[in-house]
Amino acid sequence: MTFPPVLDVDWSALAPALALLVTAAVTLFFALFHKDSRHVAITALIGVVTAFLFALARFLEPGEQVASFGLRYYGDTMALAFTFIILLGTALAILVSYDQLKRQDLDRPEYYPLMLLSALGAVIMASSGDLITLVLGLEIMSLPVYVLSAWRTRDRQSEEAGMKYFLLGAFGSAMLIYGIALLYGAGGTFVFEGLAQSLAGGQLTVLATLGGALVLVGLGFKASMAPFHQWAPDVYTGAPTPVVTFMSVVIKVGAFAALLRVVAVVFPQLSPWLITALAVIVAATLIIGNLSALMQRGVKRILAYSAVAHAGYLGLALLAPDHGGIPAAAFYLTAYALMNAGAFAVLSLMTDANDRGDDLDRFAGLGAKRPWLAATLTFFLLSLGGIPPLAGFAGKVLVFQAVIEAGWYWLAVLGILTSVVALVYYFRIIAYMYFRESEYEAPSTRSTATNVAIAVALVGTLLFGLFPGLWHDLLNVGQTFIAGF
Amino acid sequence: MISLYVILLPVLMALLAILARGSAPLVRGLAFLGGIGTFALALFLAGSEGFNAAWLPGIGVNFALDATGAGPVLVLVAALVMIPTLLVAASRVEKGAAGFVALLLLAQAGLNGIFLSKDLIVFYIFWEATLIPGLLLLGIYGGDRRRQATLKYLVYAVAGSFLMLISILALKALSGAASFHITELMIATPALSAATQTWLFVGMAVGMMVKLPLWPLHSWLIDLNEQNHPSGAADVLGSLYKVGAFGFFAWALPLLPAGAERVAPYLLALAAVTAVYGALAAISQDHLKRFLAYGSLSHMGIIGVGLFGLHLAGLSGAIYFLAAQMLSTGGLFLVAGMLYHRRRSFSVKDYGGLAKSAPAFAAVSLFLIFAYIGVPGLSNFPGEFMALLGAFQTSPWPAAFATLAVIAAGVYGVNLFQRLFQGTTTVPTTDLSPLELYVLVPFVAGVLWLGISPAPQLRQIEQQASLVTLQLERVVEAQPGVPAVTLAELPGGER
Amino acid sequence: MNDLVQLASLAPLLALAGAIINGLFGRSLRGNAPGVIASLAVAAGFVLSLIAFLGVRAGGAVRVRFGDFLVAGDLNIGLGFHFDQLSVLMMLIITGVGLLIHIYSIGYMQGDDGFSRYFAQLNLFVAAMLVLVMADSFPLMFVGWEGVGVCSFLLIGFWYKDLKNASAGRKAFIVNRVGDFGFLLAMFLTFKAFGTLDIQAVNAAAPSFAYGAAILTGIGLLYLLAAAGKSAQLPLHTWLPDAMAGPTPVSALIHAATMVTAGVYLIARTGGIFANAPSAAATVVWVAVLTALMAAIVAIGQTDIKKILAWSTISQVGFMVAAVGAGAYWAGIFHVLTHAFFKALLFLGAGSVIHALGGEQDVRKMGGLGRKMRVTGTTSLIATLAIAGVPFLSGYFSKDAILGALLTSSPLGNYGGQILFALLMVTAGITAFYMFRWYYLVFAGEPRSSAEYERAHESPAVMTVPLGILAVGSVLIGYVGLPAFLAPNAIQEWLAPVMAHVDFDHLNTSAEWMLLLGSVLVAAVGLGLGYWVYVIGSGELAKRIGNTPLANASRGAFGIDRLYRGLFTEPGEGLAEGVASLDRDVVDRGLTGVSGAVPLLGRLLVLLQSGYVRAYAFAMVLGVLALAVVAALIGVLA
Amino acid sequence: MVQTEYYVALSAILFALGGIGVLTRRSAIMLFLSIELMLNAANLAIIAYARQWSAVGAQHALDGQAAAFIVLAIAAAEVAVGLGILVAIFRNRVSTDVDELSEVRL
Repeated sequence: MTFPPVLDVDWSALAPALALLVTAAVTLFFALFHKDSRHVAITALIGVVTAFLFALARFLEPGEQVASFGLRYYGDTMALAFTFIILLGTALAILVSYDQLKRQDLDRPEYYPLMLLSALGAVIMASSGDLITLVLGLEIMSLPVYVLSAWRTRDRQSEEAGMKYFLLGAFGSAMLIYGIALLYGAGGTFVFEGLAQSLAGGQLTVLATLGGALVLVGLGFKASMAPFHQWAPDVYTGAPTPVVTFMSVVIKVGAFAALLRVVAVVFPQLSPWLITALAVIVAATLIIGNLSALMQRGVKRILAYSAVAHAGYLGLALLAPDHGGIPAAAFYLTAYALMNAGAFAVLSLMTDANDRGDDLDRFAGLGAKRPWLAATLTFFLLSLGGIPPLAGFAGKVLVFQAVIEAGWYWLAVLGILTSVVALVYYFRIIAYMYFRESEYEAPSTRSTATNVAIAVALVGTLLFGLFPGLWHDLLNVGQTFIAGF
Repeated sequence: MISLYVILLPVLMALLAILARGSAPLVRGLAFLGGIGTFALALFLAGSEGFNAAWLPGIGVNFALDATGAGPVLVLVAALVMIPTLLVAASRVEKGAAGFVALLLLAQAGLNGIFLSKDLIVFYIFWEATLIPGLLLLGIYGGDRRRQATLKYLVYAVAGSFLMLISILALKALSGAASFHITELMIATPALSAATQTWLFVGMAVGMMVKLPLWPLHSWLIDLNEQNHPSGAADVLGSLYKVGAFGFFAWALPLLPAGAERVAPYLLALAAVTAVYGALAAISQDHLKRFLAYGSLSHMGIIGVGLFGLHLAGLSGAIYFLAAQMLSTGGLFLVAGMLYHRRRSFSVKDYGGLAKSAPAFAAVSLFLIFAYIGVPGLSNFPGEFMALLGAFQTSPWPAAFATLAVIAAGVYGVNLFQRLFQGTTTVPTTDLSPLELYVLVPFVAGVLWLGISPAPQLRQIEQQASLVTLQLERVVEAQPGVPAVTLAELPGGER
Repeated sequence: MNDLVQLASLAPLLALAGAIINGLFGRSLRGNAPGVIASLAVAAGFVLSLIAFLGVRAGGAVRVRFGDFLVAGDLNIGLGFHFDQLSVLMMLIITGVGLLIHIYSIGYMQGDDGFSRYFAQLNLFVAAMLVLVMADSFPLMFVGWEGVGVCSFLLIGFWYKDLKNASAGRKAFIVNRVGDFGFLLAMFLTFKAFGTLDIQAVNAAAPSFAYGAAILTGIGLLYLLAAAGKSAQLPLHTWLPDAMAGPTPVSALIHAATMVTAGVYLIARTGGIFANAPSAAATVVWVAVLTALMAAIVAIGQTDIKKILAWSTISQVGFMVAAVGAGAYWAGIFHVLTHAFFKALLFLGAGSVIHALGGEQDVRKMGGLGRKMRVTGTTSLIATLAIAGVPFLSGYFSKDAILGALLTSSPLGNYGGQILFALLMVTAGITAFYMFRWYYLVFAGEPRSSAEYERAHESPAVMTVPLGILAVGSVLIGYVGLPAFLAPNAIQEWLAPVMAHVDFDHLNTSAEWMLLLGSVLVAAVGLGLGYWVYVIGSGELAKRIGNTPLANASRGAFGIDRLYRGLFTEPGEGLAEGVASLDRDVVDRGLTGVSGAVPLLGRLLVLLQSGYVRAYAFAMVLGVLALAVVAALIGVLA
Repeated sequence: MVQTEYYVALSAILFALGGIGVLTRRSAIMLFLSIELMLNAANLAIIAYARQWSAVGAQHALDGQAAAFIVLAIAAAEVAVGLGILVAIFRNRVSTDVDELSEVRL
């Protein structure tokens, strides 16, 4: 087979990533000489917006070329869609951090640069067209987050979170890389397209299948799918809330973007059994995530497990790539980014200077004390629970529609049953806020920036809930969704 | 377009009520305005042209509303009931009346959506969204055991409706219908194999049984009514939100005729049991609201009998009964609230001989009770009669069994009246206050209206009911792949 | 003329209007105004009925249809009235007797604080009763049917402060509901069989079925259940004696003259069905005759002035039902007519006595009142003789017609017609006996309680005038139904066109005479026996036979009430309790328990989250190994 | 010349050893080194395959060899970050026993 020359650079495709990279560098220097982290935050925000604009420009006029570096870096609708979501999540996270850093005395200059770098990694993952690019993106995304998780120095939980995350993450990426090695052995290239072509028809070796499985594990780890999810609850609990806001969204998007590509392009050429394996993993994720959340008393931890559970729902879309699963996943991730970031933003206003106090009892009577805060949180929780007419519901419908179209009925039924459980624990929080008298005095934290974040998330949740068509139509406009399909 | 406004107006009013939560009179005004306005719109609803807009075209979902068939009737009666209910909420709820009113209005908007939507997903959206206001009303304004009641309500309702969602999605996926619009589905789904239809029907039935409700999935209803706010306003909403029957009538039965024919006998049996079971349980209740809950459970059983008899008269009757029971049940819940307002107790034991000191109160209550137990000439009779008659035509024995509920109804009806109003006077109590009078008048008027001239509404309902029977007839000579009905035959066929 | 007949459709509306006026503004009306308004409403109804009567006589049956009631596909039930010979006759009885009783009530209810409420409910009853007889379809008839039930519930429990009265009303309502259950099922089955619920259409279509078709029999038996409920026939008769808890005029109007005859009317109306379902018809007769006999026996043992009359009513209604069952519809209606007069008269007389004695109802404390209450006494005597079947009074002719019908009805022949005839003959005799007892103990003989006697006084004119009118009626009304072989039988001819045809064996004239004499004889025996026991034996005899088993049974009404309490009431309450607790403790708990298992599973899963990095790593490795093993297996298999 | 299978087998063994190390060692440092071992195992495999694929075309071989360097870089980066965190923790609790990192659980 023949590839286009390796050095065909499509700058408009690279622009968003480059924008992030440059901003990261700039903010780093800027932060070194500038004490007030807020100005850094604003520069970072500007960078994100620039990246967004580049992506938008590309989105509106897709170039004749879908990828650069010989199909190694995509600039197609899918990549751009996920880029949007990543940037959205990053922006929200920055807004949430804006005041929190100072309040919880976390503002050290490298914070925002690291965040931007991690976002850059996610963008690269979403755009990656070959396994090496993918690994690069994954590492660029992960390493800064390891550091950010341990950002609250001399806080045992935060350190523990960082260490756990780092060790397990490294372990996971080791497996991923070994899987890549095996796939390379079977296909002779790292490019998805190339692999697909060379594996097609050829005799399938056990090693190839195993390679696919290991890649699945490595990415499944990042997407926090069972049984590779266990880091998530601990890290979410230990890491500072603004950081969790960031990674609960961005990392998931990056991981799933990559998973979608791999599953959609490479897996069909590997043993069909891999798909079954994936289905089992998804089922396990749904059950474990939802049922474990049922028992938690810390809201942050409930949301952590719910993040695991949502990985399961996204996994459903993963199983139906050619039944509208990919736009479904993209939409679901958009909704998830909005409502999850929103929920964590509210949470960041609830916690004290040491980031403690997310216990359910603290939320008792919030409905009376801080009506607007409680109301918004209620919105986000209901959306997470998939109650219409909020974005979460539209996402759920799309995902389940896809998985049913693909014929995974038992998985659909399982998913819906578990989401009953999910609604129970989301509603538990609401019940505490409205159906109980408060025992503690309500937190007094106010933050304009966080409010802006909450407002954005709320508007988005409502908008995409009431008019999901707006966004979903853009996702599956006539043009082929994944290049090469 | 009215079909759209009738949904938007209550929402708007609800938001205004929240914003105006500072001033009680303003809230009261908004509540009244919302109630009257919606009712006024509902008056012109029937036959007005529908509304249709793409919502999620990617998977073929259109925001389609349509004012043909049974929907407008239910919307109208519900709107009539809501006016006094909103008044009670605005004036009898001490703490957070604004929120109460807002939630009621939101729920009403949701109900109207349920009754008018012609797209299965949109229907589901309203079906599900309406749950939340009810939950919050119960949880925020309810009694001591409200949390358990809320959890139970949530689990029952959600477990049911989520399974329904799967069925709904599979419906389109399997039948390959172009969209979720009723007309598209109606053409595609009857071609499905009987086995598939049965499974899908069961899936939908679970969700709808919970909200019908049918024995043994009814426990949530009892606790809900017992724990709801003593004013009874929230319970009225509860009696409006028994939309399971409508779900069967408008969606499950016409879309899955073959499945319906297979499953209906079992549901019919359950419904008959529910009818008698509820009536019997009602007899020995001491708690006023539990009593009413069981009584209306029995009504729901009869409605179920009418539906699953799969006979035109029965179907029409069932839906008519569904509309009528809103009045008698709702009215009685408010009466219970007024009694509580006087004595701070729902225990029948604490009352007796009230007729002496409160004759008007006694008269109105007696009137509503007679309506409640289906005395002919009043609202519940036409529906009850036709439901049972229809079911009897296709399956006499279950229908006859369900008719036994009529006797039991006589027992609990007069029992209740006697224990409350007759006998030696316990403590003299005040007669109806002007407010209470204004509140009850609409109910009395409505009971007479639905009792004496049911024909016009029945014709509207029949227009949709005939669709069900048409589909069912087609099942007999249906060859797979051949559409059961053609677009031309469908009401509001244009999309 | 038709238009004039149609005008009669206003009759129920007028009564309804009266009810509404009294109901809403009654308490603000002064003095007798409520009574006057109510009476005027009924009077107007009577005039309209008269017009309708004349109209029908001139132009035959007339139908009015105002609009649709219940519509769904082939089910099409209209709101409409049907004026024919039968319905207008009933209208006349209802409004005529009703009017007199309304007037009487003005005096009787004088000073009761529920005065306006009373008249509102009485008017409402008249409206409902009119709807019942005028309806052209079964459902509309059912509207009236339940309507009168409701009114009777209200009026029996009129003095609701005493829970005993209220409970009597409740009993009546519930027992009637059992009958209504039959009515409903009858309608369902009728629709299944005929595809319509229009009474005329059903009657017309009935003959098209095979003679004695099972479905017709079924429908007939269900309608019998309905009739038994309203007309207090076995086994649903128990409510009527208790119904005497209501004001006496109510007992006269509802529980003697009109409502209790609704069952008779129903069977007559559906004659088409019964005429073609002989076994059903025979069942009707058997039920009726046994009821008549049983009630007559019980009447002997009663000591309450009204209870005696109540049981007598049950017995007399038994006569009517027997007649319509035997197919002699005219005879049944004829007895309805005569009975309306003399039984209303008896009740009003009793009422007058109770009124005079300030509420005393025990006949053992009365006696000799005839001397102090001339009008009441005389009129009551006339009524007594009439019901006893003394020749040339109204009761004589109607009862004779019924006995004859039982003897000669050819379909009944195969079902023991002779026996039925004999039983009813005996019943007639007993009737004469207990009525003599009633009259003697109340009005004749020596006063047994001087105190009561002193208090006694004649009632005001507003009460006595109606008595007089009714008395005249009780004497004369019988002459509309003279035995056919002697004189033209007006009522039979009048009703002939609307009545289903049933064959009767023709008796030769001598047999007819025998029959006439026979009934005279029976009446004479009954009265004579009474004279012997109470006048000659001066009660001693009564005391001696007083404690025979039969007498005890009579006093205890054969213990049927107690039987039902043990058989239905208590088990029913137990069942209700059972269901309630079942729901509370089993159904609810069970489902909650099932859902309780889920959190348990959650607890177990959470335990996996041990917090140890290496444990997590181990979990990952396990996952990988699982995948690897399966991958290897796949490879090997491939 | 040595067949690719042997290299791959060796790499697999190394990979497994690394995995076992991760599961058995309690010291964060050792645990971390085990992971490094796994990464290098992967690298070995890549290089081996690269040699094998060079038979088909330089393009393919280049891919692999480039990848090997990238993986090395990744490993290095991980070391940097990992040790950073490790030192931070060590400053607080004078131990690198990963089993002490188990406060957050359940």
